[in-house]
Order: sequence, then C-alpha cells, then structure tokens
Amino acid sequence: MQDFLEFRSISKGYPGVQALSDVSFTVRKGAVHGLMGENGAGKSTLIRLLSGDQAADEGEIRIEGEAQGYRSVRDAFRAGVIVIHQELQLVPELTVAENLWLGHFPGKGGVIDRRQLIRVVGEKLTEIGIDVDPSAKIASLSIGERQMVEIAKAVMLDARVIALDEPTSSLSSRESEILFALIERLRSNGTVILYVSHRLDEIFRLCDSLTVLRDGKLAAHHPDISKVTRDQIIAEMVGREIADIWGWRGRDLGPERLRVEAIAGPKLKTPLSFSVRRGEILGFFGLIGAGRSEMARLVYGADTRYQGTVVIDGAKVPADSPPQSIRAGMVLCPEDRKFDGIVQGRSIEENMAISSRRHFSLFGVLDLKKEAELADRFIAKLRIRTPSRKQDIINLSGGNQQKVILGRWLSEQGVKVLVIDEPTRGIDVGAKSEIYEILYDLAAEGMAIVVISSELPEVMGITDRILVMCQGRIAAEIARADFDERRILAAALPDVANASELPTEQVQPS
Amino acid sequence: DVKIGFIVKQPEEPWFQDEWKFADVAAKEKGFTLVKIGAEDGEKVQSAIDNLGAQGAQGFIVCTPDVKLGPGIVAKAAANELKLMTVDDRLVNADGSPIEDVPHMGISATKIGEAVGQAIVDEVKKRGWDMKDVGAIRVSYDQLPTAVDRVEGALSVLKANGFPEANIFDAPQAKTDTEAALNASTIVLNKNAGIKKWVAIGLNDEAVLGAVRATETVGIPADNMIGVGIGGADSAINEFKKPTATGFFGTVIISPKRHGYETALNMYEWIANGKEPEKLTLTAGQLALRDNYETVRKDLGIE
Amino acid sequence: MTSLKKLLLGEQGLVVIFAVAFAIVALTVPNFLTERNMLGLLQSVVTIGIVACTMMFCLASRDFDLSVGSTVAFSGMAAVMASNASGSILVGLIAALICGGIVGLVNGVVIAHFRINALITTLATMQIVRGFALIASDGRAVGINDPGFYQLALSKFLGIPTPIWVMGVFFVVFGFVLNRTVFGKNTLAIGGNPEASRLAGVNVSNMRIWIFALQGLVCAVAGVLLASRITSGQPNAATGLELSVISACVLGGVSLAGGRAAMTGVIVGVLIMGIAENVMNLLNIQAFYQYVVRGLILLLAVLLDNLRSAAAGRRG
Amino acid sequence: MTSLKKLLLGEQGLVVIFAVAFAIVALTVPNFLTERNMLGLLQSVVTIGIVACTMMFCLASRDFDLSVGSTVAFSGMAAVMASNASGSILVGLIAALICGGIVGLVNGVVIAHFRINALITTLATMQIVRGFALIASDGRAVGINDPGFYQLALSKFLGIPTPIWVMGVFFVVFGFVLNRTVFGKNTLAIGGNPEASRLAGVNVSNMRIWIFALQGLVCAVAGVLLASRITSGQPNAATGLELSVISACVLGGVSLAGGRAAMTGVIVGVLIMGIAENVMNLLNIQAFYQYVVRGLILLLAVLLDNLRSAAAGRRG
Ligand SMILES: Nc1ncnc2c1ncn2[C@@H]1O[C@H](COP(=O)(O)OP(=O)(O)OP(=O)(O)O)[C@@H](O)[C@H]1O
Ligand SMILES: Nc1ncnc2c1ncn2[C@@H]1O[C@H](COP(=O)(O)OP(=O)(O)OP(=O)(O)O)[C@@H](O)[C@H]1O
Ligand SMILES: [Mg+2]
Ligand SMILES: [Mg+2]
Repeated sequence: MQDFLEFRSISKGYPGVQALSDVSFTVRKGAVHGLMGENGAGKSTLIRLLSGDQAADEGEIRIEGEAQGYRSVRDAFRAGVIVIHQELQLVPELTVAENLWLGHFPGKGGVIDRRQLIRVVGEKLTEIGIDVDPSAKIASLSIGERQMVEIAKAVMLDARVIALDEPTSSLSSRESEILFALIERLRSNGTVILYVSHRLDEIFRLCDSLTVLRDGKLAAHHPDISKVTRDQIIAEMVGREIADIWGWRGRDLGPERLRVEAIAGPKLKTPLSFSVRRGEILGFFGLIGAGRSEMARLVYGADTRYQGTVVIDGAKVPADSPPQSIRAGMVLCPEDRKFDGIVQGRSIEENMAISSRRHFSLFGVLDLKKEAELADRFIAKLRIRTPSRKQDIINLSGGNQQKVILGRWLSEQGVKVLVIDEPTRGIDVGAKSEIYEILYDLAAEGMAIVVISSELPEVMGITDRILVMCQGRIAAEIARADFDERRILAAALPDVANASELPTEQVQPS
Repeated sequence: DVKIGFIVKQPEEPWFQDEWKFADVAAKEKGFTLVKIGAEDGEKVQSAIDNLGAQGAQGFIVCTPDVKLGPGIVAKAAANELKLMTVDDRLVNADGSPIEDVPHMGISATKIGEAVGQAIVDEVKKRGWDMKDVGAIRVSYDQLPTAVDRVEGALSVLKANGFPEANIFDAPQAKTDTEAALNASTIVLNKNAGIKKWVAIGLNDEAVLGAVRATETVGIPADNMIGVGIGGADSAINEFKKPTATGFFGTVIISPKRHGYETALNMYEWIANGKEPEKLTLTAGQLALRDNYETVRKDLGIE
Repeated sequence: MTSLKKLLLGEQGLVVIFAVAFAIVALTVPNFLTERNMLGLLQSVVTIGIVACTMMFCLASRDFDLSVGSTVAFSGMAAVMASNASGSILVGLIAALICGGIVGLVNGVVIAHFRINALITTLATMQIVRGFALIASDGRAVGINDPGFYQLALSKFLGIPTPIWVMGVFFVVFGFVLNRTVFGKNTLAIGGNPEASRLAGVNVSNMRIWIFALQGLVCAVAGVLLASRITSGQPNAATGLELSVISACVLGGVSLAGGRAAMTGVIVGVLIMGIAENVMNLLNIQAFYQYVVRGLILLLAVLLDNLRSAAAGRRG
Repeated sequence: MTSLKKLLLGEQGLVVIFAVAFAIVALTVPNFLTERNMLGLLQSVVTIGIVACTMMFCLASRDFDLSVGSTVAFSGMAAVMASNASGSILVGLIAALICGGIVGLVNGVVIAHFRINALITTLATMQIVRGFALIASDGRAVGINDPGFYQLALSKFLGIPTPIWVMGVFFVVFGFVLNRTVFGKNTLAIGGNPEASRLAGVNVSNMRIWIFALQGLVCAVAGVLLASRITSGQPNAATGLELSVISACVLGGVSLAGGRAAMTGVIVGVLIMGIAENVMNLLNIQAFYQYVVRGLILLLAVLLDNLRSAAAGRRG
C-alpha cells in the first residue's frame, strides 16, 4: 500500500513554546494511525495544522503525493480532510441537525431545505447507532451525547482523511464501542484515520501504525503496531518506565466521613443515598447520562436540590451553594473543564489559587509569593508543560488545562471530602499515575474521595468500592474484592439492570 | 370641552418647564385641558401630533426641535385637523423663508444675542477697559442653529463697537451642560494666559456659567470677568444670590410667561370663539443684573 | 390551568404576556384602541422597527452597533441633498443607500478584519458619521424641494401609510432570513460559538462584514423614510436611536451574548417601546415622571420574561 | 532594536505608545505642556477618571453599567440639597453617598438576584434616576448656599487642586484592589468564567452586588466633586458620561467579554480621552470636525493597541 498522507518536516511555534519541530511521518491508505504523546507534546497542534485552521511555520502536508497548500478550514474540507477537535466545537443554541450541517447547509439559493436537513441527519444517526433527536438543541444534551454528535459530524460528510482528537475522553465503554465500529467501517472504505488518544488499549485495538511525539519532536514512528509493546510506548512517551499505572495501595478505612441521604434534583428524580468512610476512595461508574455528574453537582450544591441532606463528619452541610460546601470541607472538581473549570484570560497561577487563596490572604490582601509557590509546586508535581506560571490558561493543551484544574482542588486546604468527576480526562499516562499517587496520599491522610469515571479500568484500578449507576439510580454496589468487569458492565446497562435481580432500589450505606 | 396640546423640544429645560407652567395657569382660568408632550426630534414631533389627534385635541402649540420641520408639521396638523401655533422658534419652508400662515409668538435668537452683546459692551466701557486687552470666550454649540444665531448676534454687537476679532476665542462644548463649557473654557484661558480681562457669551446661562467657573479655577478675579447669559432661570439666580459677586455679570431674561400663558390663551380663544390670533407677536428680552434681577423678574411676570 | 401555564411559559410566552398587557391597556386607556391612534403608534415605531431587524442579526452574531442613529441621520441627509441637487427622488434614494452601505461596510471591515472591538468601532463611526452629517449640512436642516418626496411617507395603501407597510415587509423578510436561510443560521452559529463556526468552515469575518453592511443599508431605508416624514434632512435626527433599538431587541429576547434571536420577540419588543410612549402621552403623564415610568416598564418587561424563562428551566 | 520591539509589544505597550504620542503632542501643540494646561486637562477628566475606576471592575466582571451619568447627577443634586437644608457639607456628602449607594445596590440586586440583563437594568435605572433628579429639583439647577462647598473643588494641596488628588488616590486604591486583593482577583475570575468561579466557591451574585454598590458610591463622590466645581446641583449634568467612561476603559484594554483589566490601561484610556478634547480645542478645530477627529482618535488608539497584541500573539 502506498503512502497516502505525509507530514514533511513540520514546525510550529507559539510565543514562548515550540509546539512542533521538524516532525515527519507517513500514513498508508486505509490505515488507522495512532498519535500518542504526553500532554502538550503537540498532538492537537498537528491536528490543527491538518484541519487548515492554522498554518505551519515550516514544512508541508501531502495527500496522495500532492502538497496541500490550503489556508482555511473550507480548503481542507474541499481536499477531503475532516477534523474533530479535542474541545467540543458545537453551537449550543442550534439543534443537532443544524450543527451537523453547519458550514454545508443543504438547499437552494441560500434557503435551507429544512425537511432534508432533519431527514438526512436522522437517517445517518440511526445508521451509525447514535440515539439523539436531530431536532434537539445541543444545550440540552449531556457532554457524552455532545461528543457523539461531534463524531457523527466526521462521518456525515465523505472524507479521505479523518482526524479524531481524543474522541473517547468523555465516552463510556458502550459509546466507545459504537465509535470503534464506525472506525472499522471507515477503514474498510479506505479512509485514512488519525487517532489521538491517551488510552493504550484503544490504540492497540484500533491502530495499524503509530507515531509518538515528545516535546514537539518525533520520538518514534512504528509502521506496524504489532511490533511494539505497551511498555515500550510508555517509555517513548514519558521517557521512563512505569510498571503499574494504577499502583494501588491498600489503606485502613476509618469511620464514616460523608453521608448522602435521599438526595434528588431536577434531573435526578429518584432519591439517592450513599456514604464514604475516612480514607476510602469510592468509585462511581455508569454509562453516559446515568446521572453521575448530576449526583455530584447536587451533593456539592452546584445545582438546586429538591430534597436530601449531606452530612460530613456528623454535621449537616447547608444545601445552598458551593461556598458553603467548601467551608464545610467538600470540594468538587467538575467534569467539563471548558465550561465549569478554566477561567479564560487568566494565568495558570490565578486559576490554581482561585479557591485556596483565601487561606493565605490577610484581610483580603493577597500573598503573591505564596500563590507563586503554590503554582510552581503543582506545575512540577503534575508535570504541567508551560513556559511559565503566568501563561494564560487558554494557551495550554487540553490535558494541561485539566491538570491545572486538578491542581486547584488538590491545593485546597482542610478538605474532608473530595469529589472528582472524570479526574484523568485527557491526561497522559505519566501524569495519571502521579495523580493516583496524590489521591492515595490524600486518602491515607483520612480524606474521603469520590471518583466518577467512565473509564472502567480506572475505576477498577484505583477505588475501594464501586457504585454503578444506571438511569439515575444506583444499580449495584461492589466491593474491591468482588470487582469484575462483566458484572459492573451488566449493572450499568439499562435493560439488564431492569431484568436481573441486581438491587435497583437505593443501596443502604455499608 | 377644549383640549390643547403644548409640544416642546427640550422638556427637561427649566425654560420649557416654565412655559408649561404658565400655560397651565391659562388652562385653569379657562377650564380647558392641556396636554404637555416633550418631543426632542422630528420623529417624536410627528408621533406627538398623531397622538394629540387620537386624543381628540383641537389644536396645539409647538416649539419645534428644528424650524425646517415646518412643512411636515403643517401637513401633519392638517391631516389631524388640528389648529397650529408656534412659540419661540418660527417654522420655515424648505427654502428657508418663514411659514407666515402659522401664528407665531417668539423672539429672534439674533435679537437676544444682540442684547447680550450690548450689555457686555456697556459694561466694558463702564469699567473703562481697553478692548484690545480683553478676550472673549465664545462658548459654542454649533450643532444647534439657535445657539449659533444667539452667539453670533452678541458677537456682531461686540465687533461693531470695536472689539478686535483676533481676541475672540472659540470654546466648543461637547454637550450643553456647565461641565462641558467649563472644560472648554479652561483651555481657552490657559492657551491665552497673557490676557487678564475676559468676557464670555454662550447659548444659555449654563454655558456662560461654565466660562465663569473656568476663570475662577485659573484664578482670574471676578472683577476681570464679564459673563452675560441668556435665560434667567435658577442657574442665573443662584449666581446672583451668592454672597459675593462673581464674574457672572448679568443675564438676558426672556419671559416664559407671555410665551406660555398667552399662546395657550390665544389658542383657546381660537378654538372656542373662532378668534384667530395675530400672525406674528414678538417679545423682547430684558437684561437682569445682580442688583435688579428681582424687579426685572416681577416686571416680566415671573416670580 | 396547566395549559395556561404552558402557554405563558412556552416559546411564545412573551407574545402572550404582551397580548394580555395590550388588552388591559386597550380597555383602560381612553382613545388608545382607535384606528387613528393605532396608525400613529405604528408610524412612531417605524424607524426603531426597521433598524431593529438588522440589529437583531448584529446582536445575534455577538456584535454591537452604536452607529445606527448617526447613519440614519446621515443617509437621510444624503437622500435629501442628492434629490434636491438632481431633482430625482430615485437618485436621492440611491445616494442614501450608498452612504448607509459604505458606513456599514467600513464598520464591518474594521471590526472583522482589524479585529477591533465592535463597541469602540461603532462608537467611533457614530461620531465620525454624525460629524459628516453636520459638516455636509453646516449643522442646519436641509429642506426637501420636491413635494413628491413627502409622498413616500404620506401615501397610503389600503388605508395604511407606506412606512408601516415597509416596516411590515422588513419584519417578514428578516424573519424568514433568520430562520430559513443559511445566512440566518450562520449568524446564530457565529453568535453561539464563533470558534466552532469557524472550524466548521463558516467564513466568520465575511459574515460579520455582511451583517454590518446590511445594517447600513437598512439604516439608509429608515433614514429616507424619516426624512420624508419630517420633510427635511436633519443632521441631529435619530440621536439615541441605538439604545432604543438595542433595548427593543433585548426586550424581545435577543441575547447580547449572541446566538439567540427571534423576529416575533423583536416585533413585540418594538411594540412595547412604542406603546409605552404612546400611553404615557395619552395619559398626560408629566415629563419628569415619564423617565421613571419608562424605566420601570423596561424593567418589568424583562423581569416578566425572565421569570418565564427561569420557570421553563432554560439555561442562562 | 529587538528590545524596542519588546517594549512596544509587551504588557506595558499601550503605556509606551501613549508616552510617545504624548511627547509628540507636547512638542508640536503650542501651550499644551504648560502647568496651567496640564492642571486644566487633569481637572477636566476627574469625573471620567473617578467613575472609570469602578467601571473597570464592572466590565471586568462581564457586567455593564449605563446608569453612572444619572447617578452622578442625582447624587450631586442630593449633596447640594441636603447641605443646603442642613447647613452642613458633611451631611450633604453623606446624603450623596447614600443615594449613590442605593442606586448601585438596586442595580446589583436586580441584576444578580433576578438575573436581568445588566444593559437593560442599568438603562432602566439610568432613566429612573434621571427622573428622580429632575423631580427632586423640579428640573432646575439648585445653587449651593454654603461657599465652603466650593472649596472642595477650588482648594489646592501642593499646588494641585483637590479633585485631582482625589482622582489620584482612587487610581492607586483601585489599582491595588484589582491586582492585590481577593476582591479584585475574584472580579476578574467572574468575568473570565462565571460558572467556573461559582463552582470554585466564589459567591458570584454577592460579588456582583458589591461591585455595583461600589460603583454607586464612587459615582456619588464624582457627583459631589462635580457639583462643587460647577457650584450647583444640576439635574442635567453628566449626560452621556456612561459612554465616555466605557470608552476610556475599553481603550485601556478592559475586555467587554470580561476577565481582563488593568489600572494603568484605564488611566491611559482616560488621559487619551482628555488629551484628545484638550488638543482639539487648543488647535481650534471646528466643532463639526471635532466629531470626526474624536472618532478617528478612538479608532486609532484601539487599532494600535490591537496591532500590538496581535503581534504578541495573544488570543482574542
Ligand atoms: N495558542 C497557543 N499559544 C501558546 N501556546 C500554545 C497555543 N496552543 C498550544 N500551545 C502550546 O503548544 C504545545 C502543544 O500543545 P498541543 O495542544 O498540541 O498538545 P497535545 O499534545 O494535544 O496535548 P494534550 O494531550 O494535553 O491534548 C503546548 O505546550 C501548548 O501549551
Ligand atoms: N443541560 C441539560 N439539560 C437537560 N438535560 C440534561 C442536561 N445535562 C444533562 N442532562 C441529562 O441528564 C441526565 C444525566 O446526565 P449526566 O451528565 O449527569 O450523566 P453522567 O452519568 O454524568 O454521564 P456523563 O458520562 O455524560 O457525564 C442525562 O439523561 C442527560 O441527558
Ligand atoms: Mg491535545
Ligand atoms: Mg458525567
């Protein structure tokens, strides 16, 4: 098979950062090509250059031997290239169908043919196996559903090259399967797929070939993925060996620290109860829309509750608002970093200190030195790739932004309960194990930790106990000794949950 | 029963408030309804007339935001079958000639300006200043035609009496309030720091007050300043009430009483008794100074 | 009961609230619901209504235009001067469209290409264009020579004055453009998420330029009608129009954060503004109190709309 | 060469450009760089400068305040009337602060609690408050009885008039508050991403209320100084102030999309506005052309700043 897509000595710099330097590699026709690397290694930058949104400082991209001088997204589209970016790029106020057609609306003389708009999208979505209403507004979808819509965008329009930048970062296993099936189909049609992910099992499962980037340079190129091992890739990425990513450490669990009693809200009608002990890491698993994020937001007071109480160390937490929860010793690291996490236009330092700075300010006057120290400590600890702590957070790569947000909460003092929604979304393998280490340390100090994750291996790898949610209810409770992939998945699937004898009512705290 | 509209261009201005007040007196006396509407631009005037028509008024008095609105106002009044009189500003045709069929009561802007100019000239002579050493601040707001006419009227008298043209300095105000006039005048004073004696003219009392405040800020004594305003409402009276005399020498008071009371009365007579008013009534302004303003106001029927 | 609630809180809630308010006013205010007053009312909102059509697009795409008042005055001026000079009303109309179009185009190019804040740009052009209008006319109104020009505003069709028809046509056309054309959808997309739209291949800067140019042209139409109604070109006309128009749009549910707009909403917004003025004058409310009442009505209208959308659980 | 470039394109680029422009003006415009003119210039921007301090906070938190002009007039009015009635300047000052504070508080509560669009809310209060000022004074200027009141504006310290000192103190204090206090940082955070700030424990609605209340208080101070300068309370004072202040802020790099602000920038913005007026009058530019020039300067200033930040590769 001939080389279909070629990157030729590509370089791209931003002020203070050389994102890519002299990167060259080729991809064969009909191949799924993996792209890996630490956070900030330059993967998204490469994809962005391919999309035509930005131009390389040096080098060129060739498709079927033809140099692509395109300068805009439209040009790239005409050349048959479609890119799904790392951050969701949807217009919340428009419907699913309108978003899918955006940029290429059907119709004559500028008048949209609305019937065709809906019909074609409906057919495509059914064909792909995505269950969303084409005329629903994007704003009403959960983040996972939005991700599926993004993916549908790639297949809607016939393309020669499709690039997917971390498409599964907010998908659970079931949706991921739909995506993988899609990729198989595209591969058999001869489409070239560039696939960015931090999940090694996905890479091994899907990809024919692989490129590893490190610090913006080509670290390794593997034309045949069957000739490499996981450890080898990790070493190429991180520059060191990581024996066991999870590195699970057992702890002695103390008395009950957090108790949630019959909590319910607008999007979570069935009351939920559970409790977490000192030193315990409790995992929540479920499919998209299972209601885990809703649960977390209700517990934290981010959304208004209909009913229910939250008790920390025997004291009731006022139900009202995040400030009160924080004062009571509970923090939530939200799932959607773009809308709920990063503060655009402000530096890394400020983003990290936003909540904890009240501890080291005197009468409201800041201690800038302490802030700087804090930022530097977590930049080092979480391996955040940035020229300085003064960098605007918007200029960081996705994974590095996530790390800053994590840093914000890990630096908070006097925390008794830490709730983390998708802690390692988009984070590279190296940093992942650092984060797990920090979580174990915090737990060992007596903190109660709730981890919500859609990545089954992660939930199984780092938690002491798992609550499986399904359709807004807790469908199963499984202790670490009984962790079993099949059992957990079975509980998460709605049809199985309804039919089986698995407990569907509220689970009593153990 | 009779219903009469009274439309004015700047409802917040004390002058128009007073006109309304005196029109109300007439309304009470004669027992008709007076509908007061503020209309700052041509479009508002149009809808105000429509509105009056809809309410069943029989006629209205208008001080138009712009005299060139004449044909439009006349047509609109006719369409609504309303009798029409103008006050303060006289309507003109497209070619600039006054529309003579519409009864008017007012005073020409140029004439008021001339009164101001005469007052200044008299006082300059009385103080024995040499015109060559005196600077004139022309607080200007040229986007308003009336303002230009008033200021030019005053300047024409100054020049006719030998005031050197080179000593007249323009201080354009960005808005028609005192602060804007103050800021603009300060610059003129600072630019011509060599001139020690000043006179100031402007479109109204507020503008001249700005110039007076400016002289105070840069330290020119009150004796070296002659500001003469136009209007004679509270801004000017407040100045006269100050314990010591300021550079605000006087103001040409124009009487809102005749303008408000008589026009309303005339309109009523026209509607009720078919007695058509005079086509043109001209009133005069009167100079008021610190020591005689009370009598002047009494003479004019204000107070 | 529940269906009433649904009606009030639904998509068309503002319209329903408006209809109720209208009925109350019609029943309680004398002379309000007469044909003459209705026509007068509609004529009084012609300028705001026409300009609001394109302002809606401008706001929906997350932009802002403060220069509309000046543009209306300037192009009205241009129409009068050109038609006086040439003796042809058509030439006047074309001159106005050219002037308005150029102002809009300049706004658009400066904002989209040089990426200058729309507020500052249009604040600047607002002053510059007003300056041009004043310079061109030496600060004085210019009378219309050809009485045929007045006919634009005075003529009627089926008993309704032409300007009202024009406004109606604009409402229909721009309503269609917003909901049913690529242009409209792209406008909403740009406002909702400019980055996503750009990455989807929408030419964002061209779209913005077009929107501003259209705004300029529409202002020119409003300017010509205004000049015809007031039988002269006035350099000081339409000051403060920008705030009225933006208020009408926001009242009608157009989001200043972009991405949300509806023609029915804007029409209701325009009418609320007009009715408020009309009723205050009918009730002979004192000038100073009119300020207070005007402010309170504005607050009340958005408050009601807000309660509605809060109850409907729509996200901010 | 490169260090020059660095200087121009760096954080302080606007300041450097301003310094260069200032030097050019000082050298070419006669009478500009005299002590008298400088003091006059500074005094002419006192109102804008003082109000810009809190407007900066307001814009940085993604809000908007159009009511400042009315509030300045109203509280100035209140100060004069209260001090006339009581015979004490202090009582007047307190009355002004109370009035200003209440207006701000009402703005804040309506905007933050009832979640009404800030533009509409402050547009409404702008009218209501102006109405109050007119009603309170019956539309007339109210003279100051106690000559001591004039001294607020006329008194000098080290040869510099008190209002300029007040403005200077405000600049220093609010610059400190913005950069060095939790309040300032939270303001910027709210503007950058309100939802994220809320989740991070910032009490967003309280913050917004505080910012508006502060804005009201600061307007009251500006109103008292203005009344003292013009020796009377005028209900029509400070119309259009809101746009000048917002322009000064945006010129100084405050982002209307929130999250970005700097005191030095705002000071430069205020000075640019003041110098533009000052120089135009010194050069005796005709009134109508002043409109055009004012607009062009505004455009030029943001354009320069924009080129600078585009070159620096800063994102939108
Ligand atoms: N607009 C920008 N301005 C400055 N630096 C940038 C900008 N965009 C990206 N960078 C930097 O370029 C580098 C590469 O970023 P990129 O987004 O390509 O990383 P990535 O490999 O996709 O990482 P991740 O796994 O976290 O998504 C990072 O150091 C990032 O901070
Ligand atoms: N903004 C919204 N408006 C309406 N419904 C929503 C909204 N966000 C989420 N939902 C719905 O609420 C339910 C719970 O979603 P939630 O995001 O809590 O699920 P989750 O278990 O956290 O899954 P995910 O993996 O997507 O985060 C879903 O049915 C989802 O469609
Ligand atoms: Mg990336
Ligand atoms: Mg979730």
